[in-house]
Amino acid sequence: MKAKLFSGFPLTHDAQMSLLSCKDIRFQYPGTKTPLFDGLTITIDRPGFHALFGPSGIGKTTLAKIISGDIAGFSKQVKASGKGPCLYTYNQERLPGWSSVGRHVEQSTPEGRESLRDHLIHGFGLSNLLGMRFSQLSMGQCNRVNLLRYLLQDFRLLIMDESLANVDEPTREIIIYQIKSTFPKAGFLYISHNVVEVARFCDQIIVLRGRHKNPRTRLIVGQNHQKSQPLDKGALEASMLEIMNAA
Amino acid sequence: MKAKLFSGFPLTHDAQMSLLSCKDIRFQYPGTKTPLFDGLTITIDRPGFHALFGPSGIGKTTLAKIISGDIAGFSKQVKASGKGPCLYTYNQERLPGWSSVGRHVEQSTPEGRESLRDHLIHGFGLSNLLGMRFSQLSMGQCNRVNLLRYLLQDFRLLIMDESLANVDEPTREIIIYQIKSTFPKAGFLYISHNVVEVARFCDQIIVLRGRHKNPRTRLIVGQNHQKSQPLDKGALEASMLEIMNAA
Amino acid sequence: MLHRRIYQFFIVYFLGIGLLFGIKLVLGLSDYVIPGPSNLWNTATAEWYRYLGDVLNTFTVAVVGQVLSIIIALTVGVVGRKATWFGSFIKVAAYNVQAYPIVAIAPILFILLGDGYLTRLFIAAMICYFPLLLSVIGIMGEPVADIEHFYRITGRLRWQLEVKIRAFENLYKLTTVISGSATLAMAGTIVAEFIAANAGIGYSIRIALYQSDLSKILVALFMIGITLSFYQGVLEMLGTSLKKSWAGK
Amino acid sequence: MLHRRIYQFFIVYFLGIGLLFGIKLVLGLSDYVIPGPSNLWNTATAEWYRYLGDVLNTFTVAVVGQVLSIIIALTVGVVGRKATWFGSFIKVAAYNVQAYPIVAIAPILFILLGDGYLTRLFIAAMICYFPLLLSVIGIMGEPVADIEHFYRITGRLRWQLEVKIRAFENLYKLTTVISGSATLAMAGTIVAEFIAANAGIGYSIRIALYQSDLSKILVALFMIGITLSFYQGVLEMLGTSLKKSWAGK
Amino acid sequence: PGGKVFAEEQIVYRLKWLINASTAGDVFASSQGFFSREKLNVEVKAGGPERDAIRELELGYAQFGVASADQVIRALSKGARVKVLAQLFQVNPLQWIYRADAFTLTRPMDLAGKTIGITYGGNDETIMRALLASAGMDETQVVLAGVRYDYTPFFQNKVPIWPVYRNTQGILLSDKLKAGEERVSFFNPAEHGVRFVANSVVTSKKMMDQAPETVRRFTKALLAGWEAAMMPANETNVIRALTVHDRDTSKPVMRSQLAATRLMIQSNPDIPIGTIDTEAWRQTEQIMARQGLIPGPINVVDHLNPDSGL
Ligand SMILES: Nc1ncnc2c1ncn2[C@@H]1O[C@H](COP(=O)(O)OP(=O)(O)OP(=O)(O)O)[C@@H](O)[C@H]1O
Ligand SMILES: Nc1ncnc2c1ncn2[C@@H]1O[C@H](COP(=O)(O)OP(=O)(O)OP(=O)(O)O)[C@@H](O)[C@H]1O
Ligand SMILES: [Mg+2]
Ligand SMILES: [Mg+2]
Repeated sequence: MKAKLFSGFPLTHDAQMSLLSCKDIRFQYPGTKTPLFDGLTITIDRPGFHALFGPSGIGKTTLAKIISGDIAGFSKQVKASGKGPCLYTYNQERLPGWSSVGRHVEQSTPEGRESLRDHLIHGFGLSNLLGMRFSQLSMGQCNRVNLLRYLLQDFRLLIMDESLANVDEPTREIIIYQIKSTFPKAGFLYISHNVVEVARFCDQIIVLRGRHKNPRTRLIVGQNHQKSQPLDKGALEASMLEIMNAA
Repeated sequence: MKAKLFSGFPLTHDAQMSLLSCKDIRFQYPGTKTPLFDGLTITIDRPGFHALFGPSGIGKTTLAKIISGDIAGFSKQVKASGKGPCLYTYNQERLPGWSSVGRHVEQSTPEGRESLRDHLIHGFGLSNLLGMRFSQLSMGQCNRVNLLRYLLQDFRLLIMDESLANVDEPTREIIIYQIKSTFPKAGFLYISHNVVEVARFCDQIIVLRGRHKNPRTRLIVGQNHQKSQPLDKGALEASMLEIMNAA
Repeated sequence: MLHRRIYQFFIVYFLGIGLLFGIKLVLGLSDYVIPGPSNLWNTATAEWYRYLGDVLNTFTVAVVGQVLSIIIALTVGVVGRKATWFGSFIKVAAYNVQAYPIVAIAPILFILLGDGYLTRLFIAAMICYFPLLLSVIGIMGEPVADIEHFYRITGRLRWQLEVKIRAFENLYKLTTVISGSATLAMAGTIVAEFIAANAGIGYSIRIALYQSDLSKILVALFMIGITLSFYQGVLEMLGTSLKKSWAGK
Repeated sequence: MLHRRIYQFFIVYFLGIGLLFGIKLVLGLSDYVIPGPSNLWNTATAEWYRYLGDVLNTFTVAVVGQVLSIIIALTVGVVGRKATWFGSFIKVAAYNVQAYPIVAIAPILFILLGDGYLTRLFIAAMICYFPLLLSVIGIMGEPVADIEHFYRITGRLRWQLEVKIRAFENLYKLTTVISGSATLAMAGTIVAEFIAANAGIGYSIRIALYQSDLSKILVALFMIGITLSFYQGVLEMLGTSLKKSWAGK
Repeated sequence: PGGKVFAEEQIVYRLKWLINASTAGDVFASSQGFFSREKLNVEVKAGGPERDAIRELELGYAQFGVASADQVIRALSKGARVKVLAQLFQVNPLQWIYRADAFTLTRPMDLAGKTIGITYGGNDETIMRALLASAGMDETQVVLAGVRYDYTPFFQNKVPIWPVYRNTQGILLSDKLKAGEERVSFFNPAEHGVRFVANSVVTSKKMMDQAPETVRRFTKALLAGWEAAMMPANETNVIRALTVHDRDTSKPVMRSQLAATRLMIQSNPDIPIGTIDTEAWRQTEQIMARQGLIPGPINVVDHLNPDSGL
C-alpha cells in the first residue's frame, strides 16, 4: 500500500547512468601539511542505498561535502547522474526556533508531497512531536526531524552524514526500510559507523581507508536487505568481515 | 604495565556502598502536558561500567542531567556514593577555539595526572591531533577529545551521553576497554543506542521503558567484558535479547 | 523588574547628588557654582511639573525616533551585512555620516529639512541608529551554518529568511541593544532640542544653562532619569515577552 | 580593503557635495548659504593643512578615548552581565548616566576635571562607550552552554574564562562593534571639543560655525572622513589578523 | 461672504536668539496686534545658535529676520543679497562682566595682565581685538581665554573678565553674585571708541524689490511695537507677553532686564528707535576687514535702508 501511495512521486534517476563518479580528487585543508585526498577516485554505478564507511577522521565528511558542493571547486571532478541537486545533510543541523517543528516541516514541503510528508512523519515516529520546538527535542528526535525534511526535497543524491547516529536501533531500522521502499530508485549515500547496519542495508559500500593504504578506497557489495526479504545471516557476516578487513 | 602506571591514581569509590540510587523522581518539562518521570526509582549497587539504555526520546538525557545536577532540585532524591562530583558529558560539547586541543587538554589536567593524560591521548588515537583547533576536528575526533578531558577529572560517577556516538566501532572498542582497565573502581553510566556494545561491555544496564510500561525501568546484567577475557557469544546474545525485550 | 529599575535609579541619582554636595562642602563652593540642598528642593517643587511635561514631550519624539532608528539600522545592516562591494559601500557611507558631529551638519540639515519636528526627529534617529547598526551588522554578517544549511542547499534561503534566522539566534543580544538604545534615542532627542527646538526638556536645559541654573538642570536630569528608567523597564518586559512568544521559552 | 574604504569614502563625500551643489544651483543660492565650487576649493587649499593638524590632534584623543571606552564597556559589561541585583544596578547606573546629554553635565564635568585634555577625553569616552556596552552586555549575558559546561561542572569557570569564551564565540560581532566604535570615538571627541576645548577639529568647526562659514565646515568634514576611513580600515585589518591569530582561521 | 476682504499676508520673522528681554519689541508687536493692524500675519520664531536668519531668508523659510552686523557683512561678502531695515540696538549689549571688588576697568590699559574671556570665532573676539588694537595694545599684554556657554570658570574666578549680554545674562549673573555678597561691574567697549553694531532687522533684496509695500508695513509695525514695548508704562504688559515664551525668568529679573534693554535700544531719546547708525556700520566693516574676516570691502552702507519703515 505504501509503495503505491507514492508511485506518482517523480523518480528522477536514470538507472542506465552511473549514480556517482569522482575522479582524481585532491584536497587539502588550509593550514594542514598533507593533503587529505590525493587522486581519489570513486564510482558507484547505480542508484540505491549506498554507504560511505571508514574510521573516524578519515575524511568521510569532507568527501561528502566535496560531492555535494558544500566544499566548492570540484564540479569538474564530480559527476552524478539524474536531475536535481546533490544534497548533504548531517546530524548537527538545527531547525529555526520561532515556530514548531511541524510548522517548519510543513513550510519546507514542496507542493504535492504532503501525503509523502505525512507518511514519513508517521513512519519516523514523529507524529507526537509536531507541536514542539526543535530545541525541546531529544537528540534522536532532532536527527529524525532533520532527515525527514531532506527526504521531501528533490535530489539526485542524498548524502546522510551520521544522520541517524543518535537514534535507537529499532527506530533506525524502521526508517531505513522505509526510505528504501519509498524511494526505490533514488540515490543515497549513508555515512555510519555501524558495520552491521551498513553491511545489511546498503547496496554498495565505499570504504575509505587510511592515508597510506593503496588503493585509498574499496568498493564492497552489501546485502541491500529489504523488509520483505529473508535475511541471510551468513552472507551478512561475510559482508561485515569484508568491510572490516577493508577499513 | 598500563595498569601499574596508574595504581597511584586515587580511586575514590567505596565498593561497599551502592553507586547510585534515585528515589521517586518526578519531572515534567515546563510547557508540556504530562510528566516525563513520575515516581521513577533506580538503584545501581556497585561501581563499574554501567549503561542507561532506551529508545530515542524516552528521557535518558533528562535523567542523566537530573542525576548529575545539571537539572537542579533533586539533591534529596538522588544519592551517589563516594567522593567527588557526578559529572555529565555529552557528545555535542565543544572546546574553546583560541588554542589547540592539546593545550586545552593540558590546562584542564589536574596536577599529577599528566601521565594518565598522555596514556589516554595515545589510547584514544589523538596523538596527531593535539596541534589542531577543536573546530578542525571530525565529529568522532571531537567526541574523543571531549570524553578524554572528563576522564582526567575527579568524579564519583561519570555519565557519558552518547559520548562515543560518532566514533568508529574499532576505536570505540579500544576506548571502552581502556576506560575499564584504567578506572576499574570508578563509576560510569554509559548512554548508547548500540545494543551489542551495551550488552558486551556493561556490567548493569538500566533500561528506560515507555511511559505506560510498568515498571518504568528494568535492570539487566550485561557481560561486563574485559579485554583479556574470552567472550561468551551465547551469553552476549542472551543479554542483547533481554535488553531488547525490556525496551 | 520595573520597580527594581526605578528604585535603583533613585539610588544612582541620589548618590550623584550626594557626590555634588560633598564637593560643594569640601571645596567650600558658593551656591552659584553648585546649588545647596534647599535651593535644589525649592527649584524641584517649583519646576517638577513643568519639566515633567517637557520630558514627556521629548519622550514622545524619542520613541518615534527610536522606532525610526531601528528601521534604519535594520535596513542598512541588512544591506550592509554582505561582504560585497555594495555592502561595504553602504557601510562606509553609514559610518562616515556618523562621524560628522551633528552640530556640524546641523546647518545643512536646516537647509534640507527646515526646522521643527522633522529635524528634531531626524537628529534623534541619527544619534540612536548607529550603535544599533553596529550590532545589526555584527549579527547579520555571521552565518548560522547549522540552521541555514538546509535552506541554502535547497535554494530556499531568501534574504528575509536569512535575516530572520540570524535575528532569532541572537535574540538576546538584539533585545539588549534595542532596549538599551532607548537611552540613546532620549539623549539624541535632547541634543536635537538643544540645538534646534523650542520645546522639550532639551530646550529647557539649554535655557537653564544659559541662565547658569544648575539646580534646574539637576531637576531636569531627575525627570529624564525617572522617565527613562520606566521606559527601559517596559521595553525589557516587552523584550522578555517577545522572547517568550517567539522562542516559546 | 584599506584602499577600498578610502575610495568609497571619496564617492560618499563627493556625492554629498554634489547634492549640495545641486541644491545651490536649482535654488540659486548665494555662497553664504551653500559655498560654490571655487569658494570651496579656495578654502580647501588655504585650510587643509591646518585642519589636518587639527584632525590629527582630535584623532589622538579619539584613539585614547576609544581605548578607554573599550575598557569601561568591558568592565561595566562584565560586571553588569549577571542577572543579579548588583549587575542590574550597574546597568541602571550606566544607562542613566548615558541618558544625560553631555551638554547638560558639562558644567559638572568642568568643576570636577577642569577644561582641557581630560574633559575632552572623558566626554569622548562617554559617548563612545555606551554602544560598546550594549553589545558587551548582550554578548556576555548569554551562556555558550556547549563550551562552558565542562568548566562549570568541574568548578573551573572563573569569570575571566567565562568572559574569554563568550568573547571568542562572538569575535566577529565584537570586532565589528569595536572597529565601528572608532567612528563614535571620533564624533565624541569632536563634540567634546565643541563644548569644552580650545583645540582640535571640533573647536575649529565651532569657530567656522560662528563665522557661518560652511565651506570651512565641508573641508573639515572631508578631513575627518578621510582620517576616519583610514583608521577604520586599519582597525578592520587588525581585527582580521586578530581573528586569524586567535581563532587560527 | 462676510469677514475680511483681504487675507492677511503670511510672514515668518526669525529672531536671532531665544525669546527674552532682548526681543521684547518683537514679541510685543506680535501680541499687541501691531502686525495685524498692518494686515500682516507674522509668526515670530525664536532663534538659536544653529539658526541663521539670513540663510532662511534666502531659502524662503522666513521673510524677515534679526541678524548681527557681522553676520550681515559676512553674508554680503559672500554674495548674499540682504538688506538692513532697522538697527535695533544702538549700543551693543555685548560687554564684559567682572567683580567690582577685585579691580576696576576704566580704560583698555587696565586690561593688561588680566585673563579675558572671549568666544573664539564670535564677535566678542572681534570686538576685543579691535579694542586692544585701538588702544595700541599688543595681544601679548593680556591673556585671552576661550569661553563657552558654561560660566563655571568665571564663577571660580579662573577667568575674571567674562563676555556677556549686558541686558540679559548680565542681570542674571550680577543677581547671582549679589546673592553671594559680591558686586559686579561691566566693561563696555563702546565707551572706548569701538562701536560694533549688534542686532538689526534684515530682509532679502528680492523681498525689497518685489514687495516693497509689505516691507514698509512690516518695518513700521515692528518699530511701533518696539516703541510701545520700551515705554515704561507698558512694562507689565511686555512682561506678560514675554512670559508666554520665557517661562524661566522671574518677573523681577525680567524687569531689570527690560530696564537695561531700554538703555540700549534708545540710548538717546532724540534718536528714534530703529535708526541705522551708518557710521557704526562703516566702523564695523572696517574692523572686520582689518582682521581679515572678509576678503575685501563691500560697502555695507549701500545695503542699509534707513527709510524703509517710514
Ligand atoms: N577545517 C579543517 N581544517 C583542518 N583540518 C580539518 C578541517 N576539517 C577537518 N579536518 C581534518 O580532516 C580529516 C577528515 O575530517 P572529516 O570530518 O572529513 O572526517 P570524517 O571521516 O567525517 O570523521 P568522523 O567519522 O569522525 O566524522 C580529519 O583528520 C580532520 O581533523
Ligand atoms: N526543553 C524541553 N522542553 C520540553 N520537552 C523536552 C525538553 N527537552 C526534552 N524534552 C522532551 O523530553 C523527552 C525526553 O528527552 P531526552 O532528551 O531526555 O530523551 P533521550 O532519551 O535522551 O533521547 P535521545 O536518545 O533521542 O537523545 C523527549 O520526548 C523530548 O521531546
Ligand atoms: Mg564526519
Ligand atoms: Mg539524549
